[in-house]
Amino acid sequence: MKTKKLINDGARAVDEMLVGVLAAHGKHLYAVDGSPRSIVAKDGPRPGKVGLVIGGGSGHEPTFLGFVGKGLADACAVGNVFASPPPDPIIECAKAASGGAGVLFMYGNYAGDVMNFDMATEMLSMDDIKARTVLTTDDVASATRDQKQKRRGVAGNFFIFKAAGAACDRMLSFDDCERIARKANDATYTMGVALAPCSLPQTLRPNFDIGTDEMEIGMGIHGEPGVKRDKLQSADRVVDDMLDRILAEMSPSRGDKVALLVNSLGSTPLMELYIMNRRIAERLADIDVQIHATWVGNYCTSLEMTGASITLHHLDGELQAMLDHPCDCAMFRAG
Amino acid sequence: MKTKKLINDGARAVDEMLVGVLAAHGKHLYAVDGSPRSIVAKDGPRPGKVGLVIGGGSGHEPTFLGFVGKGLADACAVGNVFASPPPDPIIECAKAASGGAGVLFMYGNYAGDVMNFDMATEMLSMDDIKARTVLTTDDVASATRDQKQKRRGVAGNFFIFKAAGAACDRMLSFDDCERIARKANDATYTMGVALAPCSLPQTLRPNFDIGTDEMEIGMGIHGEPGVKRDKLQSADRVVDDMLDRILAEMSPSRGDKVALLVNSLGSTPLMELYIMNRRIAERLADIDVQIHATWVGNYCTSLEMTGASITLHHLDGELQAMLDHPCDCAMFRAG
Amino acid sequence: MTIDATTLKSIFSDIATAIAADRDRLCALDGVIGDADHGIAMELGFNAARDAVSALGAEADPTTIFNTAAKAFLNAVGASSGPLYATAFMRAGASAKGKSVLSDAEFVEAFRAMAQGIRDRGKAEPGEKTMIDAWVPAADAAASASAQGANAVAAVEAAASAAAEGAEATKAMVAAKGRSARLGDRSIGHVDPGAASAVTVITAIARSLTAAQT
Amino acid sequence: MTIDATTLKSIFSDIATAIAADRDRLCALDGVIGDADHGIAMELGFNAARDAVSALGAEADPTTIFNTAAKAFLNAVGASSGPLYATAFMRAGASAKGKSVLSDAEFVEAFRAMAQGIRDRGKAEPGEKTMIDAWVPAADAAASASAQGANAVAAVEAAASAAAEGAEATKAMVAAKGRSARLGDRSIGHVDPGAASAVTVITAIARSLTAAQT
Ligand SMILES: Nc1ncnc2c1ncn2[C@@H]1O[C@H](COP(=O)(O)OP(=O)(O)O)[C@@H](O)[C@H]1O
Ligand SMILES: Nc1ncnc2c1ncn2[C@@H]1O[C@H](COP(=O)(O)OP(=O)(O)O)[C@@H](O)[C@H]1O
Ligand SMILES: [Mg+2]
Ligand SMILES: [Mg+2]
Ligand SMILES: [Mg+2]
Ligand SMILES: [Mg+2]
Repeated sequence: MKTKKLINDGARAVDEMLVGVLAAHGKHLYAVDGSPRSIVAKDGPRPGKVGLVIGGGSGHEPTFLGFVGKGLADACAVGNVFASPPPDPIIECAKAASGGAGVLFMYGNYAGDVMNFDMATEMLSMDDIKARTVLTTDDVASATRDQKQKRRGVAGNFFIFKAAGAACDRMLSFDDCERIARKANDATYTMGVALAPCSLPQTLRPNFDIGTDEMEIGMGIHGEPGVKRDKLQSADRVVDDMLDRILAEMSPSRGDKVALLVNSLGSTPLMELYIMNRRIAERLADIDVQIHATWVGNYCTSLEMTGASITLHHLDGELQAMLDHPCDCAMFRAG
Repeated sequence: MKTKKLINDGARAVDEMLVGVLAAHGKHLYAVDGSPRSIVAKDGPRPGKVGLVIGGGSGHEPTFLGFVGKGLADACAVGNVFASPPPDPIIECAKAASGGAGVLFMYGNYAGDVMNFDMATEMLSMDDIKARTVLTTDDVASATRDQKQKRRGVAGNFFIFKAAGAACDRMLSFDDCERIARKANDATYTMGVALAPCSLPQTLRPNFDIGTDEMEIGMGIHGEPGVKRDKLQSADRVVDDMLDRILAEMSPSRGDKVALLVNSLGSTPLMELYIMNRRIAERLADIDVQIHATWVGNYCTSLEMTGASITLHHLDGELQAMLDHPCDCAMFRAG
Repeated sequence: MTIDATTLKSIFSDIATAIAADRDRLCALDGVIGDADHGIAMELGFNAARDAVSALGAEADPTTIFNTAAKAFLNAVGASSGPLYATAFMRAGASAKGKSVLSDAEFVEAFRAMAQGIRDRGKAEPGEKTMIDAWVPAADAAASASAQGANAVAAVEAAASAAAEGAEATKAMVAAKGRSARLGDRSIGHVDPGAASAVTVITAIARSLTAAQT
Repeated sequence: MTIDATTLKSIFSDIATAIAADRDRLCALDGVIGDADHGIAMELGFNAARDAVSALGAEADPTTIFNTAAKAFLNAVGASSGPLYATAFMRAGASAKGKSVLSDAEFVEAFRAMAQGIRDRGKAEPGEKTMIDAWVPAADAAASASAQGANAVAAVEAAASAAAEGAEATKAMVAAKGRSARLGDRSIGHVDPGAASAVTVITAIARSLTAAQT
């Protein structure tokens, strides 16, 4: 049995999507001439500013390309569904984003992305564009604490890119932008849970099997298996399990501030996210952790996967300033 | 087989959602004391301003409560899932929204909502609050053209509320606010298509049956049957069918302007919406209709229903000014 | 028989029990031509009505009981059924005004008032495929049985059969009011959920009266 | 035998055909421990490589063919397989530098360079449950067969069997590189999709060479 999608041809889905994105968001975005997979902010790159280039596979919309705009990323290299972009569009993005002060590459820590961005970095050095890389590794479920550098980047990208984008927009030095990006990554913790799979447009088949009463705690945003398979629990219990894992790592002190993202993986509606948020707010109030700002909705999806993730972004004064810095993107505005 | 949801108890889902909404959006929203189903904009109602009260069943989030805020609705009465709110919370909303210049009730044209809001109107007249009603009837599929007053209100609410909210925010007279609201409704046309059902939190059962290769054109946002059941077609064909019906009614002239909403009913991801948007933009360019602004995403959902809707909002100078008027809501910002 | 507070309260309690047992069938019927929530709305409404009237003292008069039920039902439900049943109970309350208990004929009069309330609130005509198509024949049957000297039990039993026939007849109708009115001919062949639940409600009243009598 | 442009092009074409036929199995394998797209990536990549090299003239030298394939594969795919196979082809191109056709030994040398390219790019060690676990034993088997005087066909056939054994052995391994590295012990019992596709690729090369020889 095939899944149902409103598409024309699975193989053309990403390119057709991009045409639709540009048609909708021509005020914010354009594609590099001759490189339709390189999407650039109209009001982003400028001389002297560190350029921020993000990228990754498609299917996570509004991640990544929705976060391109003034105050956030300057450009986004777009891959096939759940596949890193190749070096060419990355290189074009870097050229478009470069203001002479260096280019920061930020993306989730996946083998494919690392290899492709690294190839692009090598090639760019021939063009005298200095690119540095900060990998996002916010997925608490994907490796033990002592192996944080092995973790995947997931919905926490949102806060990490936001911090780096603000640093770049404030014309901070290349070193400072990189430092803030790393700090934001270190301060960001995500846990996800999946209830039902998505399917790739090219195959129209569920990309994993799961029982009708099961959930997968720690599922990756491409359907990679997580830390455990369990019977589906109540929202409060699921939230507690996820938060316990996050808080054990973050170990906040009383009075600490966080920003919070309650994210749908695709099909889980706002009603359920807000029910989860109720419990999260209760739990954080119990330990006297202050929620500086909350976002709830579809921020980092896996096509139509059912499930949700919780991200805490542990703020200090500097990260809070970056978070509060305004941004204006095609699919996201803040400040 | 029951559907899977991240909830605690179906019967408490709406109330728990509202707690979560207020926890997330305390800067924008509060609930009337003693009336938790009456959600009010912190920065909305003020003396001399016509109050805009919207409302309807839950399960369509961000419609309705996401559109409460400065420049849009002053308050929202929240019903059970897919059920009109009773008169009491409507009355409390009207009192909170009232600035002495009249209160406009706006909601989708459903028998239940009409009866409950009408009862509230009767009761409010005893409190010397004048309430007038503008029903939204944008669903082209739900009655023939000569019976527009019988049509349902669906995703086009977004534009209609936006226009009315701007008129109220600009301190226009009660008559003008009502006139603009009616004009916006008359200028708004929506067609939806559903591929798979949602399920109510209280029953956890699919709320309609549909074949694995079928789609329902004109499906209502509560799963009410539409105008026809068909084999699923390509995105372009589906868009063409929907647009043909809309354009036949709107009959735009060359050079006319529209605003466009490509809306997910819940589970249909952005990738598919943008693929649809590509075709819509192509079609409108062909007939020389200019797209003044486009919104793409989850604006009026039916829990986790799979499907999408297209709304065209036919602009004249006045409606364009209303659309461009800034608003700042918990779940939506523009201008 | 005289119908007192205790009997009225047990009627609400028995309706709630019957509707709860019928919930999933009513949702399924509503799923076909509506939004699949009718059983939920009715269950919520009658549970709230039962709870509210059972909290009243034994000295509560019929009007207070009906009005209390109306308010509770309305605020628990909203939807279409909320105003329709709330108005039904308010009208029953008005018809019972000033009485401390109801005679058989007065109860049948209150029952008729309920049907009239639903009709006034919803402005539906018979034949438009709504609960009116069960309630109106039911009220007529009860009234004519009562006019012919039947007691309340017999009158409401006659009402229940008439409601059942009326509900069955909605299958052939094209919906013209309510959510399914947009279906046109596609609504033919399916029982209206509100008419179906009316049968459950009226049958429960008849049973409850029978039990109270013995 | 001498391996010329026509043979090299037909090799790419035969790999593309074999991979396309194997697509769904590879996606399914990737679904178990990865993101279910490996078949798609390989199909896209080899289709692009085939199309690009087939557009080259008959006078194209092996280096040009390999480099063209590398670029086409890379830009069509991205993902993990893109840089890995692109680097493989670039290394094969470098090993063939200056030659207008390849001898049996030179072809085997290019084949070894491919494995080395994958290894250098991915920095995976044997035993980490990646395509390396098919490619490294395959390259070793080809090299030793060639050293013992085998022709290209026999060498690549030996490579194909070694790859198949290597892929089968990945079942018992815990993934330490790539997307499935986060699974820990849960990756045990499943064949690595990249190793599985390597078998398909190498077997297709052997078949293609056999066909070219006759
Ligand atoms: N105007 C009306 N008059 C009488 N009954 C109505 C009217 N509109 C709807 N109904 C009844 O209400 C029923 C649906 O009730 P319910 O499902 O609880 O509300 P909703 O349609 O708001 O979801 C219909 O089956 C019909 O019998
Ligand atoms: N560092 C690496 N070295 C060698 N092979 C690798 C490495 N990382 C991943 N692979 C191979 O890539 C395969 C997955 O490829 P593919 O599914 O196309 O890419 P992605 O994981 O980006 O979706 C794995 O099965 C594995 O064999
Ligand atoms: Mg992939
Ligand atoms: Mg309803
Ligand atoms: Mg209903
Ligand atoms: Mg993969």
